[in-house]
Amino acid sequence: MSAADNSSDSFMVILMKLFEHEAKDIFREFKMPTPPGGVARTPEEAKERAAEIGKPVVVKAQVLAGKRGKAGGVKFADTSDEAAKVAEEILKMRINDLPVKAVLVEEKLDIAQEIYAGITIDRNERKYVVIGSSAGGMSIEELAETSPEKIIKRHVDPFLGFHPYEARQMAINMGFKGKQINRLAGFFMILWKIVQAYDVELTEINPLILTKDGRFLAADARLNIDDNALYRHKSLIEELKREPAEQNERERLAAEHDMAYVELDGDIACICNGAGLTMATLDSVAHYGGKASTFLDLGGGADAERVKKGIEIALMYPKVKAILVNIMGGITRCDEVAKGIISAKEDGDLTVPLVIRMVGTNEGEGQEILQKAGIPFLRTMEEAAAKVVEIVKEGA
Amino acid sequence: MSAADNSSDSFMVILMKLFEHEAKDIFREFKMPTPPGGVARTPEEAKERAAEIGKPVVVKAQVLAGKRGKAGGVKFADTSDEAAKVAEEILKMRINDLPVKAVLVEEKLDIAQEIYAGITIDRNERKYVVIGSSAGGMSIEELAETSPEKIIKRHVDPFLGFHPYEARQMAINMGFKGKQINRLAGFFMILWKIVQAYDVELTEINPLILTKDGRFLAADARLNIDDNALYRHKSLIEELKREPAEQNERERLAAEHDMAYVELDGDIACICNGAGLTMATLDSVAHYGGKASTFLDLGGGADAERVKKGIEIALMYPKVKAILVNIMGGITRCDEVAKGIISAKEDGDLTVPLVIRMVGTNEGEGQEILQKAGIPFLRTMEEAAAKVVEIVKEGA
Amino acid sequence: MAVLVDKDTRVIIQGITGGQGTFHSGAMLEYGTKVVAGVTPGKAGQEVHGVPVYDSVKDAKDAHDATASVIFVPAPFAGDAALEAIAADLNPVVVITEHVPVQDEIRVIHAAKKKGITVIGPNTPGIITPGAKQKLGIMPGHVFSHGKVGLMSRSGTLTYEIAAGMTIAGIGISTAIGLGGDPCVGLTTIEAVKLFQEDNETKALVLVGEIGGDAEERAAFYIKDNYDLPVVGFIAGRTAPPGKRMGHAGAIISGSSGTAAAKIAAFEDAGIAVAEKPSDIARLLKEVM
Amino acid sequence: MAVLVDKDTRVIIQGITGGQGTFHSGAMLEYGTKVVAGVTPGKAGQEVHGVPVYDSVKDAKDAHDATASVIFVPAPFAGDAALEAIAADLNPVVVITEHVPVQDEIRVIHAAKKKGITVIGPNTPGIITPGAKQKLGIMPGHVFSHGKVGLMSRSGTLTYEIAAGMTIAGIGISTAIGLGGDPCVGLTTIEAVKLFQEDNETKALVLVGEIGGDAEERAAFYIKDNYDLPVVGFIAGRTAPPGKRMGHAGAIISGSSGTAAAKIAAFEDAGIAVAEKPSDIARLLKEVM
Repeated sequence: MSAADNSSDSFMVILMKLFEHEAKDIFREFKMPTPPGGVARTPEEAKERAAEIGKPVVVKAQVLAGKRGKAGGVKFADTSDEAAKVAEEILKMRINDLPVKAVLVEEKLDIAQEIYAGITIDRNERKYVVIGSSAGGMSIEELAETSPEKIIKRHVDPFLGFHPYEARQMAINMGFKGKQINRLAGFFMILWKIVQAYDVELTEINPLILTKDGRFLAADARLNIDDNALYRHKSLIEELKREPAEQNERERLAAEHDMAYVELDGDIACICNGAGLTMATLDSVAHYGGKASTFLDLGGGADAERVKKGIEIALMYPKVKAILVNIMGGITRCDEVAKGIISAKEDGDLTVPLVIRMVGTNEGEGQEILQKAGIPFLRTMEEAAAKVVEIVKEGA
Repeated sequence: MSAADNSSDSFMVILMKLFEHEAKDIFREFKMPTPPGGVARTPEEAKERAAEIGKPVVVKAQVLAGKRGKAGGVKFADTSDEAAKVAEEILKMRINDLPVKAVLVEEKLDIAQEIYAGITIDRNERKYVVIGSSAGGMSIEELAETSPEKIIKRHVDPFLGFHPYEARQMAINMGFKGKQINRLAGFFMILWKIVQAYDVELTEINPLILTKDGRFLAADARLNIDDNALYRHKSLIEELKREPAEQNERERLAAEHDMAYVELDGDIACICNGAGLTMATLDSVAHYGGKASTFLDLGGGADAERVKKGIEIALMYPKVKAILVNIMGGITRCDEVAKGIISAKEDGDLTVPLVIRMVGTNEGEGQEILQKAGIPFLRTMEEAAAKVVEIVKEGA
Repeated sequence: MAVLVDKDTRVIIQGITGGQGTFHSGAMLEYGTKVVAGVTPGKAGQEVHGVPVYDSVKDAKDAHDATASVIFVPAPFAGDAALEAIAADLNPVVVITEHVPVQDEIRVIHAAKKKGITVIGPNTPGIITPGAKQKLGIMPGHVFSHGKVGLMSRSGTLTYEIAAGMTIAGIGISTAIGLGGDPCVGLTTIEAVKLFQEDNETKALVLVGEIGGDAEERAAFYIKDNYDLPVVGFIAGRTAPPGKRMGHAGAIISGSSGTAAAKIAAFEDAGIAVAEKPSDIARLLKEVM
Repeated sequence: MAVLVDKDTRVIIQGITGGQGTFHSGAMLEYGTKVVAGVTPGKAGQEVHGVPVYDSVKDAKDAHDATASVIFVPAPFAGDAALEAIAADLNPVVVITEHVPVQDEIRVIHAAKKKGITVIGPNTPGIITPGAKQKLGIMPGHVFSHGKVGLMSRSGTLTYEIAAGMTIAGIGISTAIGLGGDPCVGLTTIEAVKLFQEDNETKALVLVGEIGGDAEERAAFYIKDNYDLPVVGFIAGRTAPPGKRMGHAGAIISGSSGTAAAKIAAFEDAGIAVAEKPSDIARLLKEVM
């Protein structure tokens, strides 16, 4: 639904999460201390990186998934040969179903304390919130469960911004003393500058390491940019040379056509207009004992061609055994939807059963088109959901 | 007076006004349209610039003074030979007692309208104020006198900032229509971005030209940066490679020692502590029929060496026929002042008569030191001012 | 009576000369909305469906005594347009535009709060008061009938679905508000509940939520202690997996927060009748009213 | 009674461990000022002249129930320090520091205004109430004697000069305020006049101005219609040339504005007795009181 924003559409394909090493490059631009190190895409490169560092290193999978440590994506190495060996192991892994295409080789730190520092958006307050904890290392959600009293939060005044004195007070409240106060506050201030400069939705340093010799270093880095603001950061995007590597062909196509598309474990593709309606359709399918394979929101005002394209994309997913089209016509016109369906059918693309429910704008015209083509349709989404589940069960 | 700010002291030597061509470089960085052109420091270079442009040009003295047009510092040329000729004339000029070291050669515009656009600080509101007028070309002060109704002002909310809709409303109120509204608003928005990025105290485009073929171009550019914020803009300062060319040796020395120093037409150097006191001392000298040559504010807490240095600097100015030292001791200690005076005297530097008035902190000790050295002093600033005027008149 | 929009609301359309603005200003006029002026900078003097266009909100408001605004301008300029409407004291300001950067949303929302102005959206279908024949948004007006139920929702077509079901069942709506599908929106669920609470005409509420955030839980907590009239709730996304954005930017389960289960539990704890399917809503309303 | 500072004022010194902070906190204590705590981030636990040092204003205020702050921190950090004092609701906040960037000043001043807090300065000698033996600043306390004249000035030593002259003439001061030598300052001349107007103890004013801006003209205009007690004025810089900064950033005649002549004319028009020389002030006060 809603107004066309063509200038940002072309960027919507990218869900803008930065890899650790990319985020750290930005952190360093803003003069944040990070451990010495570099990226490697092969075991040989990892060896070189380790040799450059000349000390025991840590080799970390560069993958956009949490808990990579638990998945075995973080290993230590005392020598450069060993670094090559563990890099080889890690580069063969898939973590959270994502391939590991690179590792970050960094100096292994002598850890005195693990700290959490981050900034995100509080949806209820509609403000940025700066978060710190002296008990870093675990996720902020785990922290919230295990040691809520150790989480220090400060909302950012939308007009005044976030100031050094507030960062210092956070460091004080986190239990730091003396010169540590200003040093730690510096990390929060840099995060805040980055948040403003890059339209950041979420950034975290976890852990932020205090070493035994008293240095603070960002040992990990997370940085998610607001997709809607990517048009302001074209040079960053170009610089990152991000291939949409984490997307499969279907996801890429859907994004290219500005359709919201999510793949699931079931076998029924739900093609609807509107995010809420699509979710409710998925739920209805489940209610009748089915399982959805596909969340596909055509958006508002889809024409025949768009409907056809949606069906095409849904059919590319091998798990799909049936399609449920559920349209509540507002801006979307039912006659256009009907034409799209017929066009898909005529092209011979339609290899699985199709259940249609279609009401709202131009509902009469649309139904007439379908009737003429001998395609059945239903009046309520519950009937349609029940029907599509029944068809799939019969087919099994 | 007041706290030491060592980090900015080293920059205080520069009164940070940018030349037109420097300001335009910044304008262009922010994508503001300016006429094609370039700087020339010799007639030959001016010829090259004109040849590159390949059209009739305007050759403009690059000098930090207003009214350069009236002073003959702006000339037109139809050919590159002619450009060389007028550049040679202009490069020989002094405008407002400043040498012209460079000219800006730019395409001569086909002017439909001259517009004023600027941003400065409203001292009373303690806010930035954006100013526009459809009657540009003359100074904003002249405008305020001749056509106050044509001046459109908008104060900037210190927390919300200045927004495109406000810039558009200014353009509308200035009488522009259609596509001109967004185009002109763009200039205000760029000025505002520059103000924020560079701690600008005053920036003006006057005139901003609307050409007969409907383009808006910044034909002139003024950009003064807040001296106190220069520490934030070290890279800009380095880039500009600004020699403190507009300062003489005395001004340079005073700035180096963080003394406020202003040269005037008279013959009595007033060396005091505090800006207000120094001004009042100048006024008192005038009250008794004398004329000051020098405003020299030692600042707060001057020690003997600083006092001596102040006297040295004052004496370098050939117009000086007598010195009046007027100290109201607060943080400044009179004994230190006395020691500085004696030290200056002993070095044999003191080639003109000296009148001293000195009260406040450690006044007894200071007076004792002077008495022992046989140096007379007075108790009130009026006595001292009258005395120094009398001495100069006697000497004449 | 109704909420935020009534028969006296006089509407400006910002971005009226664009494709969406032109189409929907026509639809609004057709429905009965008092669209008094449009704004597109640089296009003063034009007309769209007979509605005069101005260069600025101020100019439009001065000429037509407008009270509210609906914004269709593209996302990069929507924040500025909303600030312009807020500066001109229009209220409510309905931001239809999708994909507005969240930093812009934050600025707009708090600028409005400072002045006591309600921002609806962004990424909203808008607000409709069927009894006044006024819709400020893109919803199909004919599926909403006049009545005594307040409807609020984070989604568009699902709202039409529910409203149509209510209409068929003979249950009308006082005002329906699309709260918007973004994580940060102006009018929040709890604030919408409070508005309906102050409206004499509204005798029951339908609260349509979805996964993501905890706006529904907070509203439920408020309703439990403060709202005595019947409430029916529905949550979309009960079968959505964690970590995936289900169409709306705001519809995402992060870690353990934002789940449908938590929201439904909060509803039940607050005595809200929870519908399993959209079609249950009309039935439940009849039961509780 | 007095203005802004009285016997109950409890002072924090921000930047107390720096050279200026240490020196002047000593001088303030010696004069009688209730300096209850100092702040230097990272130096909590230290003492300066027996005054305990804290890491933050909040910590210091919580421990000592402080009411006001004097700031000596270097210019690049002074804005932040002032915002910290404002956030902790200290009032007044006296910013001694010179060379504070004007963008920082603007932010501080308006952040204070929002909360109804008075910022004095930056680039000020501070404020002194001799009757309470409290000075928040760097002025030599002994030249100020207690009495009924309110003194406000944009300069430091010139104020001491005038105060000393008044003391010798047997005329005392209720409160003396250094407004600061920068173009943008917190407490303006006109606001200072209004404060003195509300003070029962103040029976006359001395208004010491200088070239630059039109704060004096505005104050005179206010005094003409609203202030009935005697006022003596003085303007420094009558012989200053246009376009040159006379020491203070704010002391500059730009074009035709900011001249001493205009200020003196405004004073005379408002019935303010204008002193030709600083030493005339005491005499004029005796005449008009």
